[in-house]
Amino acid sequence: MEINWSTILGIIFTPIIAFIVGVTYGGLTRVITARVQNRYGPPIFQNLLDIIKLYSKESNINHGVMQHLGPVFAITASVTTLFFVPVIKDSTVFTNFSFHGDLIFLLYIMVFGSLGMALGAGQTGNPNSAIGVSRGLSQLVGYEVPFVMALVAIMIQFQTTNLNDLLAVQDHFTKWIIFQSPFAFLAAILAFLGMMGYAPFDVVIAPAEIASGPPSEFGGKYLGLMLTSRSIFTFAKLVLFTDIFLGGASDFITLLIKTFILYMIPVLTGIVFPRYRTEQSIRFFWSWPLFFGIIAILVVVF
Amino acid sequence: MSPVHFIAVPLFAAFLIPLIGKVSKELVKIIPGIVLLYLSYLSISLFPIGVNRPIVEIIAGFNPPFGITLYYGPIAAFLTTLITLVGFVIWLYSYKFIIREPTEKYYMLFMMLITGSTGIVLTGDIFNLFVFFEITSIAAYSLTAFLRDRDGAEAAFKYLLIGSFASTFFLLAIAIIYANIHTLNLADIASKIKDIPLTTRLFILILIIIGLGIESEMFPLNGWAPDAYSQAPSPVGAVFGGIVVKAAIYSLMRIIFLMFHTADVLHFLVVMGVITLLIAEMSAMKQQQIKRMLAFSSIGQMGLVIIAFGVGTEPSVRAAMFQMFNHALIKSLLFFAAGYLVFHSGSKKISALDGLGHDKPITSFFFAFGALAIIGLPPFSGFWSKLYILLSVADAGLMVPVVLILISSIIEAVYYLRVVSRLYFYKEEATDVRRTPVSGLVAMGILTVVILIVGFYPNLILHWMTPAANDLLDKAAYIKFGLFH
Amino acid sequence: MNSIEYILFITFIGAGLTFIVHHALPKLRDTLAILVSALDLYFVIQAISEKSKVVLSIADFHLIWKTTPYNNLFAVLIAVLGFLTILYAHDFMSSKDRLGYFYMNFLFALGGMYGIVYSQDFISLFFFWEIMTWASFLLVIYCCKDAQPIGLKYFVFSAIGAYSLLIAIVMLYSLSGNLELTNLISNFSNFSVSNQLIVVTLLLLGFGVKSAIMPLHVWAPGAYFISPSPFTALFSGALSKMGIFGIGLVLFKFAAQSGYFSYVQIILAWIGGITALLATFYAIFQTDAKKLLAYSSIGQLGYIIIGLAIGTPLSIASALFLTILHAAFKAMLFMATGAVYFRTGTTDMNSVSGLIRKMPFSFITALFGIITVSGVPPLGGFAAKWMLYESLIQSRHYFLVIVVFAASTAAFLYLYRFIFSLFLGQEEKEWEDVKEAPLLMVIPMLILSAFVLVVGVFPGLILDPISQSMNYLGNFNFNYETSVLFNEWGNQVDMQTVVNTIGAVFLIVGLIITFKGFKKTRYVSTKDIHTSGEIPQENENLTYAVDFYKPFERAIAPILKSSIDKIYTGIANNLEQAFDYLRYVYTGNGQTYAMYVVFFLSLLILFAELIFGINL
Amino acid sequence: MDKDFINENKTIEEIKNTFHSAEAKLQRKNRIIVKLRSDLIPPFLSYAKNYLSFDHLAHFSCVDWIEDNQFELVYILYSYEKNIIAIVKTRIDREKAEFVTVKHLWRQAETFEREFHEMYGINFTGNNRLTEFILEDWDDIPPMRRDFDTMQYSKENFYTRPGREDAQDVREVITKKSGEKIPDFAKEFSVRKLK
Amino acid sequence: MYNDKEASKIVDIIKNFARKHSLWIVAYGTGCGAIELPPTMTSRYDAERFGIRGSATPRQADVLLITGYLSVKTLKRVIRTYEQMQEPKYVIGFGSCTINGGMYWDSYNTIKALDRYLPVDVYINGCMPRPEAVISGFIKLQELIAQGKADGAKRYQENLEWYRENQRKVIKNWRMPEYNW
Repeated sequence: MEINWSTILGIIFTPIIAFIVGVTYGGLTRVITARVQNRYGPPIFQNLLDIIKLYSKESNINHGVMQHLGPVFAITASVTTLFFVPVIKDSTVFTNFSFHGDLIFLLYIMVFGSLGMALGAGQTGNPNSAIGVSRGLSQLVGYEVPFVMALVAIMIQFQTTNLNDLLAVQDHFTKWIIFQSPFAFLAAILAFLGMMGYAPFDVVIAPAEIASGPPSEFGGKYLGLMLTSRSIFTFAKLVLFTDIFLGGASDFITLLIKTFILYMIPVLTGIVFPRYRTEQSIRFFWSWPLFFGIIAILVVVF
Repeated sequence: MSPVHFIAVPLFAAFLIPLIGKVSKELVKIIPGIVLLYLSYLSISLFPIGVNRPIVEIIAGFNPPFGITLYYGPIAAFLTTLITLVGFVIWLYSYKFIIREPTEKYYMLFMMLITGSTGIVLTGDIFNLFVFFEITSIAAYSLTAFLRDRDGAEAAFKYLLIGSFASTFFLLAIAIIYANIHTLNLADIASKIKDIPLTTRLFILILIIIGLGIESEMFPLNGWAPDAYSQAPSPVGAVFGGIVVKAAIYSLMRIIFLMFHTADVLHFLVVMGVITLLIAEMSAMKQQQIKRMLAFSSIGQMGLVIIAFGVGTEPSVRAAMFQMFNHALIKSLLFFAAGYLVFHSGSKKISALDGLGHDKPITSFFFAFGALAIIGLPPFSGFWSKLYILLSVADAGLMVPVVLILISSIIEAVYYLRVVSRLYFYKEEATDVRRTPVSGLVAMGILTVVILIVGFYPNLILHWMTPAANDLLDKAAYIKFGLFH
Repeated sequence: MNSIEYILFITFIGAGLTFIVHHALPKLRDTLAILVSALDLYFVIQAISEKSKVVLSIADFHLIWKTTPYNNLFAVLIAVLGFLTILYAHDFMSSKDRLGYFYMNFLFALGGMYGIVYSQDFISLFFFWEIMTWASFLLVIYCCKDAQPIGLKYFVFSAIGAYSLLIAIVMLYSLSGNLELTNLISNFSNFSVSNQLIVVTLLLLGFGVKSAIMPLHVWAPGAYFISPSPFTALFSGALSKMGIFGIGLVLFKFAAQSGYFSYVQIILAWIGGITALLATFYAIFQTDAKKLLAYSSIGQLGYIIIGLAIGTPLSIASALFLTILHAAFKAMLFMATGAVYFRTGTTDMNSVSGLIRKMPFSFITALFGIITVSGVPPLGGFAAKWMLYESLIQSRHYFLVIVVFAASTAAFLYLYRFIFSLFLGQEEKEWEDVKEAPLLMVIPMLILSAFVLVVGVFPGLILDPISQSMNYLGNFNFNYETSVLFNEWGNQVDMQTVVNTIGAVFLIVGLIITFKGFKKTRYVSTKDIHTSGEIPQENENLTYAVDFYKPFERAIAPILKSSIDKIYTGIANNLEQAFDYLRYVYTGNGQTYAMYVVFFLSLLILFAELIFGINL
Repeated sequence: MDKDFINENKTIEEIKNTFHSAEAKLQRKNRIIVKLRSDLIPPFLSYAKNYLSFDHLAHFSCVDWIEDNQFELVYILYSYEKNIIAIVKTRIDREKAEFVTVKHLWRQAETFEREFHEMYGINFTGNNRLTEFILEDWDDIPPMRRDFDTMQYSKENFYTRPGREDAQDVREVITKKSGEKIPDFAKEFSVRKLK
Repeated sequence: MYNDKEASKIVDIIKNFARKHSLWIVAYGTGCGAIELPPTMTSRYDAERFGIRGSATPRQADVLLITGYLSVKTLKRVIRTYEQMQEPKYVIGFGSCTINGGMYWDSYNTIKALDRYLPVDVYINGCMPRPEAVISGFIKLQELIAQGKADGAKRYQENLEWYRENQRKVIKNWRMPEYNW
């Protein structure tokens, strides 16, 4: 990899932009949720305030090195994911390292964070954390399968595993993969619901049940780092989906619009649905999304 | 230096032993050893001569086909060597094992048995064969009942019962042959057998198969074997497995290859061999007595040998001989080890063997060694003979027996390894370390070393197998030498 | 003497000597074993450059041993792993008895493996295959009474495998009169199609048993579980690879010559896929760490078999890469588990917990191990998985890739459970006095950890010998650089960029979070957790370990209902019953026996002409 | 007797026929009261459960009759079949507060008994779970006994914020309002004299 | 140019602003007052407007809300919960029971003055205080935070011995884990 100014700019600015957008989207979610519930809701920058507050906590505790490093794993995964996704199409600055990795790499680096967090949560020794991790990993198996099916369908269809190639294919909005391969999109977007962890797939953190699950022993700067990571990761996932299905974006306005529309799908679903149990959600992912995934592959093959 | 010594010396010794017994008990024990040592020396020194050109000895002055001949060919050389060597090892083992009086009877019978079996191997006369057969059998019946307990007597009686069937049928066959072609010389019979009408020939064949099949432990004629093996003293088990059966199967094969060498008979032998093998191994699986288990295993091995003979090609006969050799050694080793194991555990049951591996490390080691060897695992000698049998059977295009042999091998492995596990792993600590007498250990040690050496250099034995196999298969040569043509 | 002779000679003589030395000079025993394995390692490396060949005539056969790139690959794997495990065994086994037995069989197993990998004919291969089998069997039953049925199961399955090999060998011999590999390979296309099919099936079956493919895997969990940990590492890492070695040989040297190769490939690949998936599912619900790893091992071998079966250059590369890597990481995991066992006396995941601060190095090893198994970058597992997926997708095995991916995702579950149960979680008072394993146990673990890290960054280091051995297997070429992997479509993953990014971000954020509020960040014990205000008592167990994946179990309950193991047990029991009845053929009654004789006589007389024919 | 209460009367009859010393009477529709000697309680409850179909122990309570130096145990049973509530009362000695458990009849009785053990100090033989229940580390006399002075305890143990000195005893205020006369002997325990 | 002091002042302002607008309550309902929280949080009164929301565990929370009478047994748990929270942390006494015992003024089992045992930043009066009152209490707390006066945690640390003494007096069997402040 060769280092030049555009790379450095990209490395510096992409996470910052991702953080800001992710945090704002998070705040927006809360506002929208509040409005749906006939409330006024917090200010749109509420999540930012929360994160700042968490960072400014004066005392922090951990139960050992792994808990200390757990959020670091998480943010490493988010930022790395972000770096390997072309944020802006054909931009020299915001494509970052997307030529050096491909979809399968992204699939794996995306779970890197969850695993790191799980290790951190494990070390706290809190039974709730362990229960949360158990649920989270089980659910992961659920939604990864249809997601991979969708990706495989797309990879076969366009004979590439690189995101930039996929972007190059979708040069006109009629050629967006969402239209070329709708079943793959369906499978992927249903899996995306699980990936985002909003209701009905929020059994992992289930606040009233297992005290927010894995992060239940995390506070202060650790929780702040986790929330930061979550914001960046949300944005990274949105950009990834935009790139795969919606033809990417050649400027920030388009990017924001597309990602926002995508983002609203899990958010609005989450507002109106109650929670699935773990096995229910796994069975859900292995029913319709899997079916769509199979159809997507079959459509491509024949 | 003549093959007659093989018969004469032990016979003489057998008659001498009761007399010496009046003088010295120790001498009684030593004399068989000296005799067997001498015979071993004799067999080894005669071996190269016999292999190159058969020695035919005429007894009582008449020329064949009228006189009685001894035919010392390659196969006889091989088998006498085997019998005398195994006999020597068995004597070594018996030296301390047979402590029950009257020992002179044991050694006398043992010598008789050696006489009989070497006689079977050597003789060129079918009636003489019968006579030696009777000597062997009667010695064997008595040895079975040697312990003079209820079980031994019962087993001996069963053996006697079935054995008298064998004698009767065999004698009947001889009578029919003689009535038809007026000769008793094997070579002569072989050249004239075609003169007998077909139906009579069939009848003779059936009578011989039954008569000799009983001693060769062919299913379903082997009912006597498990009892006899398990109730007789352990060295006698080794005698049966290592000597008697070998001689019997040799005589069966000799007669079949001389007189009835047709494809159908050979197929029949293969089928019988497979059945014998399978049923024996399956029955052995759930046996509760260790020596009974060994007996069934022995029957199974004989089935294997019968299969290999039945294939009837040169490599397969060679493999069968090799297997006979290995089986004689390994089964003797197993019987020796089992003898002391049973002796020390005080029970014939397998379940009584728990943890003996710690109490009696060396004996148990020999048993385990023998078990691994008889299953056919490399680098022990059993591996090569089994491999050769499989290769030759497959070469003859008989894939089904190959598969069945291997299945039976798996069963064999299972029951042997169960016993080995019991020996070593069912109890943690040694409770009562007892020593096996040195003579027994030496006997087992010799066998172990031979098994290992042959495992690494199978050529050592295989080298001599080719002439032996040819000897068995080459009917014309036998007739030629046997009748001095 | 050349290197191969040295290797075989030293190993076997060494094995015997160790046994003797154990009784004469117990102190020298371990040193001798280590020395033997070290010499082996030296000569194995020597053999690579030497290109040695040994021909030994034994009993009409020419036994040939030769170095080829493919052989060397496996030989080095065995030698390195053998050396490390023996090093590890020194302390691990120190409190056990019957060490002469242990080391002798250990070295016999090693020697058997060397014999297998260098062999160029089937007799020597089978010869050493059997030696390896019984040596490993004796080690499986080494521990205790409980091991006996397990060991017997292992032996029976091994025997089934070995004998199907033997049938194939015997068939090959009867077909071509020769058992030298080169001859057989060149003659193979002359055989009839059905013979080819039977031979290939039997050979695959034989090798498949050792690599525990799915319907034949039932021996593996128990055997891995019960054998002593140093050997388990070798068992799973190297011994099971002998199956892979054979499968590779059979597939590309024999099966590839025939027309039905593609069917064999597809069937084998799917068997591998199902193996991977089901073994993973079974692994998730194990409560014992070693059993979990055993099932994991079965699953990983499933991936390797898929890679071999697909048969594209990239997939073979991935399979061989995974072979080496699996040896490393499974050895690491078994060693870490062994270290836990060494200190706590159990590997039950429901009872051990919270050892991370007591056994940091074991934890790091286990962590590296699970990251490698899971295939998460930046460690070596990623490269292997990546190549496997890419090759599967590009060779149009779409549904197989889904199965593999599902298996590999589900693998996270058991991996997490493994490390969580042993090292993370509550630090119980019961394990307060636990210390880190001795140095000689830690060193092999750390060496392997370093290895997987290096391989993760520079997969090309290993891909060099792999591509050489692939050239030996057939004309397989694929594209790679030291740290860049390419698929057939030309897409790439630059491991160095990945590692740099991950490393940089991790370092920066890690430093920030460490130094932010450093003084007021404090460590609290795992008893000080949120328990709704309740104060945990000392004897109160807060560990969540039992039924860890109950929800998942409920979700996949239908799959788990039937177990292959039960079927086999049923068959075995029924057979034993049948045998038990059969033995009453021998009633012990003289009259019956006489009856048999008479029956047989009349049977023969009745059907005499039918049986013996008329041309007597 | 009213014809509407056939079931109740029948039950009362049955009780009286079986337990001659039982004082059983109808209180109102669906409700009967049974008073018994304490040693007859276990057989009676067993009888009530098995023969009179009182399957359910709806409640179990205790009253401290300090004047009589007795505790009154009140079992409230309910029969689903007859739709009758039976209130079974018995009295036990207060000094030597001990009674037999009925947890083998109704498992929920165990919890009640634990509570009485803690709050009244009654020992139920046969109940082996009479450990610390609701109160933690209680070392005074059981707090629901009427001779326990809660006000005094509170003053001794807790800091009381100044400004509540004029707080009045609720019971006194109520008696003042209703004009009810409290006998002197009862006053000692029920009404606190405030300074 | 700002000097260090001014810079840190600005940082403080930002910090306090964030703290003020992000108050996470640990949901620990001690008495009957907890029932007033649902209306406070939901659509009718919507306390989330002020950045107030519930959090599941004390590790994440800022505010400990004592919603009513505290029995001795509960006090033990509350102290532990409070000590598990991360600084800065605030305590709000909720209802008259926490102030002077309320209707449980003569109970043998409830404490009468919360501030003897935990450093209370804000008391909300009432029995029960209505949601409006709750919100006003929170706003009061926000003001205090903005001014930097909500230093309950600091007080607790400084006067730990005094608090401990009081706590030990009512909690007879003191089996609390000791913390390494």
